[in-house]
Amino acid sequence: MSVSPLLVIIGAPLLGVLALLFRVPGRLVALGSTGLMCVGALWAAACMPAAGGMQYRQGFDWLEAGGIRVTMGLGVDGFSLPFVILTCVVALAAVLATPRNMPRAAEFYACLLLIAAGAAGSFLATDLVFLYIFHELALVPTFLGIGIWGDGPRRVFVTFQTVVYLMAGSMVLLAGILGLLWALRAASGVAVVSTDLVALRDLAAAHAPGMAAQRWVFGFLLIGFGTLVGLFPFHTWAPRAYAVAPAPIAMLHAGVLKKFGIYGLIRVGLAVLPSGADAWREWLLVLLLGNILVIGWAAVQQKQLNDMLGYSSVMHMGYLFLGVAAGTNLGLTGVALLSVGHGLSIAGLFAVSGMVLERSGTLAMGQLGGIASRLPTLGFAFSVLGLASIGLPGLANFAGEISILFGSWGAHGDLSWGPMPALSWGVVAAAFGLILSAVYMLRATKAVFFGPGGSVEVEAGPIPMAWRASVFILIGCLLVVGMAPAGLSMAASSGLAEWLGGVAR
Amino acid sequence: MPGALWWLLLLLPIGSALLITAVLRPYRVASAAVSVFSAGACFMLAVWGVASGAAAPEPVAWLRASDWVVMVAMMLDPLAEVMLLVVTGVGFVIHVFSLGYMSDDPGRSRFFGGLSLFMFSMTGIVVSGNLVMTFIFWELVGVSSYLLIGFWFERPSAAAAANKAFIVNRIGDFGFLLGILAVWGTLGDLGFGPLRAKIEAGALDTAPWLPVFLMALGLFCGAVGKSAQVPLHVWLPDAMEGPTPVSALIHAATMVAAGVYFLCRVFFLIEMSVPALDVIAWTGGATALVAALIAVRQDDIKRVLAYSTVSQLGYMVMAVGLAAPAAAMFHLCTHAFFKALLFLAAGSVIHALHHQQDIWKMGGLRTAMPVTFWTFAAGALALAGCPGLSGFFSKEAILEAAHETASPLLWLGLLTAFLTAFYMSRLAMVAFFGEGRERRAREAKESPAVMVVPLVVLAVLSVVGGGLGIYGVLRGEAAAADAEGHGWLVPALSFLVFAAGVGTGAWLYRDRERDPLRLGALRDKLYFDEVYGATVVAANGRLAQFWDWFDHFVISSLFVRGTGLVAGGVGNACRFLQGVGASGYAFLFAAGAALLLLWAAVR
Amino acid sequence: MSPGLLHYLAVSGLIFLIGLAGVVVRRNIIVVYMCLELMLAAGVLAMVVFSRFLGQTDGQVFVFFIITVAAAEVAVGLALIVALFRARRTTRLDELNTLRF
Amino acid sequence: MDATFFEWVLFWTLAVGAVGFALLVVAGRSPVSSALSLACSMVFGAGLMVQLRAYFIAAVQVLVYAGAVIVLFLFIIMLMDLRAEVGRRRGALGLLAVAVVCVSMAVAGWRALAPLAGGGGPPPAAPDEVRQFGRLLFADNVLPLEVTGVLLLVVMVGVVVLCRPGGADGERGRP
Repeated sequence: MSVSPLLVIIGAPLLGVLALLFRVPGRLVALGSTGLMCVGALWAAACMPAAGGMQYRQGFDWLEAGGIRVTMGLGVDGFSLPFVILTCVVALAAVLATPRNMPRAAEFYACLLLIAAGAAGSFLATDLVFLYIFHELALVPTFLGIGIWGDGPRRVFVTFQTVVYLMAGSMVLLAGILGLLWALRAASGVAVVSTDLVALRDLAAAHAPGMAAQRWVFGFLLIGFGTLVGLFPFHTWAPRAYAVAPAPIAMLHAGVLKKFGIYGLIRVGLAVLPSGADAWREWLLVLLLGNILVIGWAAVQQKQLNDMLGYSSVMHMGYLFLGVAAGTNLGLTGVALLSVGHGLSIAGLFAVSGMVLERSGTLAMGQLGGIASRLPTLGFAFSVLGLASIGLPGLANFAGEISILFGSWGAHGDLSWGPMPALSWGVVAAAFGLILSAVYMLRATKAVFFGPGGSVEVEAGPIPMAWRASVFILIGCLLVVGMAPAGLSMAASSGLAEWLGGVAR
Repeated sequence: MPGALWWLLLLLPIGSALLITAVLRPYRVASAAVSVFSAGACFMLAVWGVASGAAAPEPVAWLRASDWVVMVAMMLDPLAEVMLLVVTGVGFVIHVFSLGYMSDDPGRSRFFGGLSLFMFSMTGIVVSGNLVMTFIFWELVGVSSYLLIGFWFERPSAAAAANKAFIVNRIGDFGFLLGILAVWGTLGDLGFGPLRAKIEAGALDTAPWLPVFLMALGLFCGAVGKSAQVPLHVWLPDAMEGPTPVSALIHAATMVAAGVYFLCRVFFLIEMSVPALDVIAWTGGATALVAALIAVRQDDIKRVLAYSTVSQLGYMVMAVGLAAPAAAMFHLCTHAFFKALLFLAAGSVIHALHHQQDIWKMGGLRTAMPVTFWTFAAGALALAGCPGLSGFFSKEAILEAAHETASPLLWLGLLTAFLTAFYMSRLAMVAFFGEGRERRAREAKESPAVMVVPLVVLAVLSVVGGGLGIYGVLRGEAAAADAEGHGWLVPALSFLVFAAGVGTGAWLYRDRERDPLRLGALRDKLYFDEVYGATVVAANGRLAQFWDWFDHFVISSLFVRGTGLVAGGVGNACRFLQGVGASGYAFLFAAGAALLLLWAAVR
Repeated sequence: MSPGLLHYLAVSGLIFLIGLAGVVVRRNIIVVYMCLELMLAAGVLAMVVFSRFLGQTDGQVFVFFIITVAAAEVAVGLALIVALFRARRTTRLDELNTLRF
Repeated sequence: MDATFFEWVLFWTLAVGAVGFALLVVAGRSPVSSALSLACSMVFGAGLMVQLRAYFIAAVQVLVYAGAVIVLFLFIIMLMDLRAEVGRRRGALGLLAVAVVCVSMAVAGWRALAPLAGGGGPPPAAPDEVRQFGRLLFADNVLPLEVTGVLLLVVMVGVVVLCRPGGADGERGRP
């Protein structure tokens, strides 16, 4: 097991958690390990060849039973690189954004590091089972984080609901995975199915399971991943969880962990069950329009800042699903870009709302107001991050959204002069969603930050340097990716072309 | 000039904007200097580049997927060069003016940061070489106008106006984006050059009329949003909440003209659909008339100029609709000069009267602020269409185009010209003639040199603008020759209308304390805001409430909590099985045995 | 034609059912216990009947053991009932529900 | 009137007796009467066995079962001086349910055993039936015999422990 960037990325947080067991100052350890993660991510990015195939493959056989062989394998390719970078940057930002007077700080940092390790692991795992395991590893500390350090009247109920909801989602996903393995074994007749993703994809390409099996298994995968991401009817846990969660946990979960569902759907769903994806396309289109329009309008109506941010995060998932529904190389590259952009911007927004809560004690938009005049840094940060999240060109989200819209326009349908294919109507609705996102984000910015001043007394005083650094890092990355997305987009698109082979038109 | 230097046109302003926001925020003088320097340098670069005829630099790939690429490319043809000179020139002049105007404002560095961001985005639109790049800078311009309108964000009205501007622009961008997607879907390319080549090669000839019409309409949507045409014009008058240099630069000279410039840029595409041209022409005409009517009855000096801008933009869009893009661009250039001048003059008046904007509180400024008055008069006459000044030539060119196609728009244009002359003379009489109605008006003093010099420069440009041969450059030298022999009808009519307008205005408003005309409807902006409020905004609110209720009660309460309750219920129901006591157990045991026996017997 | 196998089995079945009904219906634990013995006796009777009709005496040996075990069981059961009675001061079955939900 | 008629009369009296007294056990008001009717039922059962010429088992049943067990019951009842059951009878619904269960079992049993109908009486008893029984018991099944013996020993010790004044758990010396 030579020392490779992937080991650094996953090892650093896990070692950090171990170090936290001894009486080591928590913040120092957390900063150290997330810093190391970023170094590992940059190292991986630097040495990523243009070919985009799976790099740094390493792993060992972990289990062989019941007809499946599970290998604990790590690897990164062009498509998973953006997600890994996102994980490391948001992890560092989350640690920095943690207030110094956090009760039981060591345990809190341990939770953060575990989430980071789990998320990074799930993006680096080249094995279907480990993809699932790492995600579950990341989910547990999220529940602890929300339950213990959360605030708000219905904290316990919300934690309970979130746990049960996400567990249900995971179970459906597990059913999907098992169905997938079973269908493949039935179709290919091979005795032992290796759950290595590359092997699975090749096996599925050789012996594609029957249409009915593909439809059922993809359905389970879609509902499972959808619940974890917040697909329309299965999204109700997200806004409530973020409204109650402490800022760093919300940053990490909304920013990074929610992308696991989309990443998984593309990595497993589209690659192994292409005709399953075709069967579900119309249904997915309807659901994601629910995401964009229904949640968009619901976001306009929210009274609490964190609720609004939660709804906006769920709404942007609609765009990611549009990219997945299109399945074209361009659309999926857009999904990678928008995931990075959305991750960074929503993390920043939660950091700001965390600070607003700390300084004013409430997040009710009706009572807040005029914070920009008393805390200019907060006002500036929220404006920039808000504008980024509604797709201001020059910041990362726009590059993603424009690629998704172009990628989905006319996918799976001819574009000559006949009637527009279904997906194009989806694009029209998604474009309308841009207006909705502008409405609710600017309404919130005006209500909380502009104007003379709210009924709540806001404690002025200097903003801690660590918090400024966290927001500065996020905005910096948004600008870098936004100004020059060619680097990430080429890596992602070549990775996808290699991974989806003939599937992505 | 080497081609690569063109990139400086974009890098300088964005560099200064980032520098100011990141580093120079606390140092107000330094940030102002950096911003003015970058505006001046851009203007110099533009002049040097246009003079030396430098070629556009190599395009750079901004976003690339497997086969789809968005290039950052520059396209510098006569149309772009003229617009570039106007944008950078007027921009620089207004930067200098802002030094004085914003001198006592605490947030000055933030203001200049916003201005630099705006210059970056506006220059981007002018030099853009493909549709997506235009869309990118389109949104950036919208954001910079949002930031600058909401500059004094403490004022709720300013914050609301900024939101309104951005959202209405976003609605326009929605249509614009769909237009771009349609073009890309059917023609498969985004760059203006390749698109023009494909169309000239007959790509659209076989196409049915509806898609081409919708495509052209989509692109026009962008212009409607940005250039404040009738349905989406409501944001421009509210944008006056921003500082006056912002109104001058963004909401008079450059940004609002971006829509017209873009229409001229993609004219080769729009003209393929005749019904689209008619829609554009009539939208322009309607906007011109409606805005002129409303302007007649406005009391705030900046609101009058704002509606006048909307009206003139209507003129330009009408010209494009009448298949005369060159006339539209000519009017755009002259309008940029005298409208910027009028706004700056208004700014100078407001600055002198300590932020008093109601014209009925002014008066007698002719003697108190002579230079401002004379420059204002030059601009007003140019706008009203006084023969010999720039406004006359450009407006006459548009009316000429209407006359050629014998469309009823000619008479509508003349009526609007009359109204324009009328409200400008009203404004001049009430604000500048007679004696000061208020203490502040009587004690007004002339503005400092740094504000007056730009006024003079713009006044000179307004006066001589018509003769600079801009029109010739725009239409290409060949067509310049036959421009003159157009017959006397249109020039005579436009002079007649000008004289009538100024005359009635002067006669009606000499030494008045109140506005003699009632026309309440016009004062209340023809109730556009109330209508929108009752329909669009209310509908959005109700939809939001419904979907929030739906999401909260139907999905999260009914389905999610519902399944929870069902599970609890079933659990409860089965509980009786366990807790019946000893004899109950015996009974169940016996019942089970009986069932087994029965099953065994029956099978 | 003298009484056949079926008749004897019918008698033992009847006794068995009566015992079963007793166990379920009665509340007093002693009577329940007796009904249990009744069911056992029915079982013994059936065993004897089968062993005689099949002509083998194995059945009867088996019955012998059954009776021994039954006796042992009665002894233990009654001892339990006595201990129970001492601890709870009641023999009503319904009140003995501490183990119940 | 031949021999079978006499057999039928004997069979019916014994059967009715056994079933009747079994009913009495269940329906009896006081436990004492239930115990006695249980004894009678056992005796009639033994009678049936005698009719089947299984004399040894009949004797064992009467001796061990009817004698010792029932006496033990009476002894315990006396020890705990139970009064007649005062609680209310089981609800009608309960009775109905039990009746349904019993009837269904009866029907199921009848359906299962129906093919066995017919066939005459039991074959004649072997003359040395008891000797044969002894050989079986002490030759073939000697191990179960010894185990049963041990079982009885264990039971005796258990009963003694259970009924000691300390009660089942011993340390709480309650009366």
